[in-house]
Amino acid sequence: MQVNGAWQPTIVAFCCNWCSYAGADLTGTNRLAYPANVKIIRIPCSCRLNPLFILRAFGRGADGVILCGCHPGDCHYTTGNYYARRRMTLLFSMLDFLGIERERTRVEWVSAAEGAKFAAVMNDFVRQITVLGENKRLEDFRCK
Amino acid sequence: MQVKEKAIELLSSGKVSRVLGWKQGEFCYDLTPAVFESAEEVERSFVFSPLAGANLAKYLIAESRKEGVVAAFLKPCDSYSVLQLCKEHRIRRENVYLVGVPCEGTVDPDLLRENAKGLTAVREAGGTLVCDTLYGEKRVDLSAVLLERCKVCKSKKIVVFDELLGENGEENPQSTRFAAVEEIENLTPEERYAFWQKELSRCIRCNACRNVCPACSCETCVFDNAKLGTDNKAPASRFEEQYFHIIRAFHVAGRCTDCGECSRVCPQKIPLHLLNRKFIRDMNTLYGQYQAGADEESLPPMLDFRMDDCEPSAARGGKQA
Amino acid sequence: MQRIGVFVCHCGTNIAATVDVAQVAETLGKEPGVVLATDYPYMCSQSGQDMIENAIREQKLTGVVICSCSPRMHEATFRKTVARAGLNPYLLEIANVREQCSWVHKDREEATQKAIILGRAAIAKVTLNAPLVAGESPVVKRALVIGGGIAGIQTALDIADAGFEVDIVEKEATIGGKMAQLDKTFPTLDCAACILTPKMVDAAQHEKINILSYSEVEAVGGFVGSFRVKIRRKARYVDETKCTGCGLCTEKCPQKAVPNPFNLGLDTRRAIAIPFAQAVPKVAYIDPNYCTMLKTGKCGVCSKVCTVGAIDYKQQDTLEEREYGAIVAATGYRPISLEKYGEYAYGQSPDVVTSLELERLMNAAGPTGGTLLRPSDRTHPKTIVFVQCVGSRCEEDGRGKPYCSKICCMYTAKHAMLIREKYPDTEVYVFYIDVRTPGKNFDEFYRRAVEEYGVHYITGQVGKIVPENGKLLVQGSDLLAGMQPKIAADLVVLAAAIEPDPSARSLATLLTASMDTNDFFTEAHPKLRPVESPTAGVFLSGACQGPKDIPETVAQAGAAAAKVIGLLSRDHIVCNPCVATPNEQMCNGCSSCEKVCPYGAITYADKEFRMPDRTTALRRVAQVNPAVCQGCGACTVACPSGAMDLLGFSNKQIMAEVDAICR
Amino acid sequence: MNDTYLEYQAEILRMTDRDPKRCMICGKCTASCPAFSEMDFHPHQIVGMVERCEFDVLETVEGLWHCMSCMACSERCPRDVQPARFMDAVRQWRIRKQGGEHLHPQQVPEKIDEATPQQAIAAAFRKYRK
Repeated sequence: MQVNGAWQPTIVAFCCNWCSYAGADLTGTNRLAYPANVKIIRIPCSCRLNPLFILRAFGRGADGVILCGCHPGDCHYTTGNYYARRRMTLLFSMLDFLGIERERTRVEWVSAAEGAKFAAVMNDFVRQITVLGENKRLEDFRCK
Repeated sequence: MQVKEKAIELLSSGKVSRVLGWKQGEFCYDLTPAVFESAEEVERSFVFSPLAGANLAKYLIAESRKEGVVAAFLKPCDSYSVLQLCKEHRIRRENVYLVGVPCEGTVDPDLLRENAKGLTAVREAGGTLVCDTLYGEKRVDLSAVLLERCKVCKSKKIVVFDELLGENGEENPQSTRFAAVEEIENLTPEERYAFWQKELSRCIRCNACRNVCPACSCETCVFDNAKLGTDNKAPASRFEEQYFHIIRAFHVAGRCTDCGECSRVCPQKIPLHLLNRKFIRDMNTLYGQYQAGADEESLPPMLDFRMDDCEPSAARGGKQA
Repeated sequence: MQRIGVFVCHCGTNIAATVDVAQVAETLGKEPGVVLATDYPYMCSQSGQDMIENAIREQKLTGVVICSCSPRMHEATFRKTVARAGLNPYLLEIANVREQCSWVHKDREEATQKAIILGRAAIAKVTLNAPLVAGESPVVKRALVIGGGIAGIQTALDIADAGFEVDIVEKEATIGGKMAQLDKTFPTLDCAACILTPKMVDAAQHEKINILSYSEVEAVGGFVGSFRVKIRRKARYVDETKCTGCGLCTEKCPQKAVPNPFNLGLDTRRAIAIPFAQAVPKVAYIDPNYCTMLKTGKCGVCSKVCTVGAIDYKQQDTLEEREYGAIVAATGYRPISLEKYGEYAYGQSPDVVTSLELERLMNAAGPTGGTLLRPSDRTHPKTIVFVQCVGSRCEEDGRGKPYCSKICCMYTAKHAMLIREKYPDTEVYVFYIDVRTPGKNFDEFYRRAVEEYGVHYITGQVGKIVPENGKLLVQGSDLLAGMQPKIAADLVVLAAAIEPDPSARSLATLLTASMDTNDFFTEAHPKLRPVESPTAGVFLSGACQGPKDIPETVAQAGAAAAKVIGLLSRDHIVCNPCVATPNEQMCNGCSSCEKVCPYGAITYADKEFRMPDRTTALRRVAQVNPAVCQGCGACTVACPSGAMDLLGFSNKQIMAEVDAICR
Repeated sequence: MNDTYLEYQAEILRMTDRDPKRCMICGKCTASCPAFSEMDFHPHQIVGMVERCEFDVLETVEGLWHCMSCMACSERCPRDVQPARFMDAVRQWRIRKQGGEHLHPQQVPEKIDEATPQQAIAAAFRKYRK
């Protein structure tokens, strides 16, 4: 994303409704700042995240995608994040195998009580993506 | 010609109403799957040789839903695919009669043609291919012209059959099928990216890989689904190619038996099987050995979990920069 | 043709101070399909809601986007607003521009741009929203209370009094919990047993209450209104229906060296025992770890003395499955293990005890018959030191707990006071960091301990305790006096932090109820829904939700009961309409979705389909039971063909949001 | 507040890598201190003075030098403030303020003899260098 002629990373954060979305709300309630590059999409559970969505985001120009869910063992639906963990592990490994920067994707477990952690994670992720620069390897240039 | 005779016997005895096998295609080196409805038809055009590389499993999805029993000849590779499809309730087991055929490897027609220029006819004689060419007869060792998947054959065991022609083989735990994956993993991320760009940019989205794949047997593929907005066939951007192949590999992960058909049929010779093998290797190392299609009961790793699975941050598809 | 209305809330200045709401409304007004975009100081106010309602009617809106606070706050409110205007309540999307925008960003320009993007994503999504109708499912008119302490007993009594059946599952052989072990209660000093045991008897005699003691919850299935719970009834080797509780067996059993758990191991009992005199049910049980008969097959004394033939050495665990409409977690607390506090010499000297052990040492039914004697030599302690905050407010990893345990200040004042009253020749010192006494008559109580009973309160902590020549050398600090007092004490009492009972963690997993990092159950809303878990149909009672004293526990128990009664008094409950739904045309029938469904909501059916060539074919396709599906979406990703989709969070909707954010 | 003092505070926080605001003044450090009776100011007070920037007082505190670095306070501190680190950091601050590094690399050879443990020299070297 270009802001005043300078490149700014676009970050899509998928947050599960029960823990991480609530954690992100708590970040707001506690007025803990993180960069505005992060845009949150609410999904019911981390296991709702289809790899299609991640690739779609990269294709449309996202520079980083992060999935936040309940801590393993705390899933509102009991087992959802366990499936998400396997799926993302394999998907990330595949992206790395294809030479796409491993650092562009991340999974973090953020509970509804971890507002501070949410802010810290987002600050760190944005910093990391900024260092990494623009997503070139997985963009769909027709969408630019 | 045990196979052809069995086909005739099955049809003439009325045990089955159709036989799924191979017949000659456009060229002598090109055997293509075919359904035979009478002994005469079999007599006329049924062919079985090391050139019969095509996996017949996928055809059984539609064939097993028709009236009557259909017989199919299964090489070890194909038997894994059939069992996997039975596990997924795609093949109606009661409507198929499976004849296991041992396999010493199938031929890569391109390699054969390189070894025997001006090929006009081939026949097999005890591990040697006797080729008639425009320049006279030429003998080619079968082992010299095998497909990559056969060189690193994972198993000669036929896992599902009603009848077996000859002896059943063994699994081959010594197979070096992951060596090529490891080789890529050992490249730097930049080299890996360059490698896959070189390969995937040749993709013309002909969908041959998808159409031949026994695991890719969805009623409607997500890439054909206009309602979902994921349909796209134009290889207009490198994103499209990566998108298609990553998602395809992901969708068959845990279901892919590593039959190697995708790479066999790719007109652009893209080593697509490496993507599937990468997933298989990751699942084996991270979640324990698993062979899709080896049985009907076990839970595939993608539909299972352990409390102490590794975190995605541990996922490494290769050497880091 | 879409006609979407966008409403941007100022939230007073909460949003408007950081986000240029007028610009957001103006920009979003130009989005395709948007026919109305406006801003207003308080959308959630009556006049704000009226404005939305009127706009829906006048503009014939087909979708509504509200840019406001988190949907977790007001989604339900605005859904009702939309429904009042005759629009399906699920044709509403909320862009969270407060918690996730104005409150976390400082730069006005950046925040405004982000608010616009979030608004666009919501518009993109609402365009694809479908009207959803929530289904109904029946309510089983029975409640399950897990835990039979004061919290569980009170909840069960209140529910039962309203006319609903209640089962109490208690893992110990008797109900009563921690309160049964206490001596007196603050600030009124009534005897705990005197106020608790009548309630235990009430529970046992209540026709609507069924006590399943010595039992544990093994599996939980189903959902609000109809949970299916598997309960393991552990073998007590005594037939509960025959045992009269005469206690003869507990006197004749030759195995005498069994540490008595009720007295926290401060004395011993027999291998067959009734937990305590007022136990409910008053039925003996055999501890298989100590019983000679069960271990070697030789003995059988209890069986010989039992006049009613209640002893059954062959008894096995049994599993019962029952249905409930609501479940209450009342699993309580326990003091933390002090083994990592070597400096306090707990475990090195028997005369360093926890406060709960002191309760037993002072209790008339305790190991000393109510006379305060030190455990080591059974003499009267003359100098007693109390140490507060042992493990509470401790941020070190793995040693203590970061929270205040809440009850220690008051019970320590109680102990100090009782000791000074009974044994005026005893010197009592209390080392404290703060004395926290919010509560009715609490501070007066503490001041009485200081002023009337002469308890020495010292501001400061204890650094170390060294057992020496039968004494305990206590080295502390007196911060106000700037001294380092060294006291030779006879008895030291540690106010150990309390933690949730360890069984709560696995129970939370079974119930799919969430927990905080300290393993306390999380409430649905910390202020407005304090006795409900975020999981529908699961309620919280007592210290499993956070440290509590008895009056608070009883109050919360009653509140949880009220919520349960509210649920059970309905015949049907409205289900979440955002459930998985298969596209049968696309379904392969491969069973992948069924394998990842945590609720067993997916089944398969063979259905006839018309094929393109006009023939019909029988195909196996997935079916979702919308009353059972909770809408997690695990199946939607397991499905390779994309036939399984989630209503309200469909593939297309989420991808539209992605596109709107990334464009 | 004096800017120089804020600099001192920043330096000490950098050295300790701990936050004195986390201290809840429970006094467990002081209760644990074996050198209590020798000290004019005690561990929790040193932490408090750093937090309040009372470097005028810290400049004259003598109790610092009685701390034997037994680490009991750090070990037992429930808030992980680690008062022993503050003791040590304030001592270093005092030494550095006196100007001059007490031990120069050139001086090391002459200090080596059979009786001096090598660790002591390494420690002194580290302690007196910025």
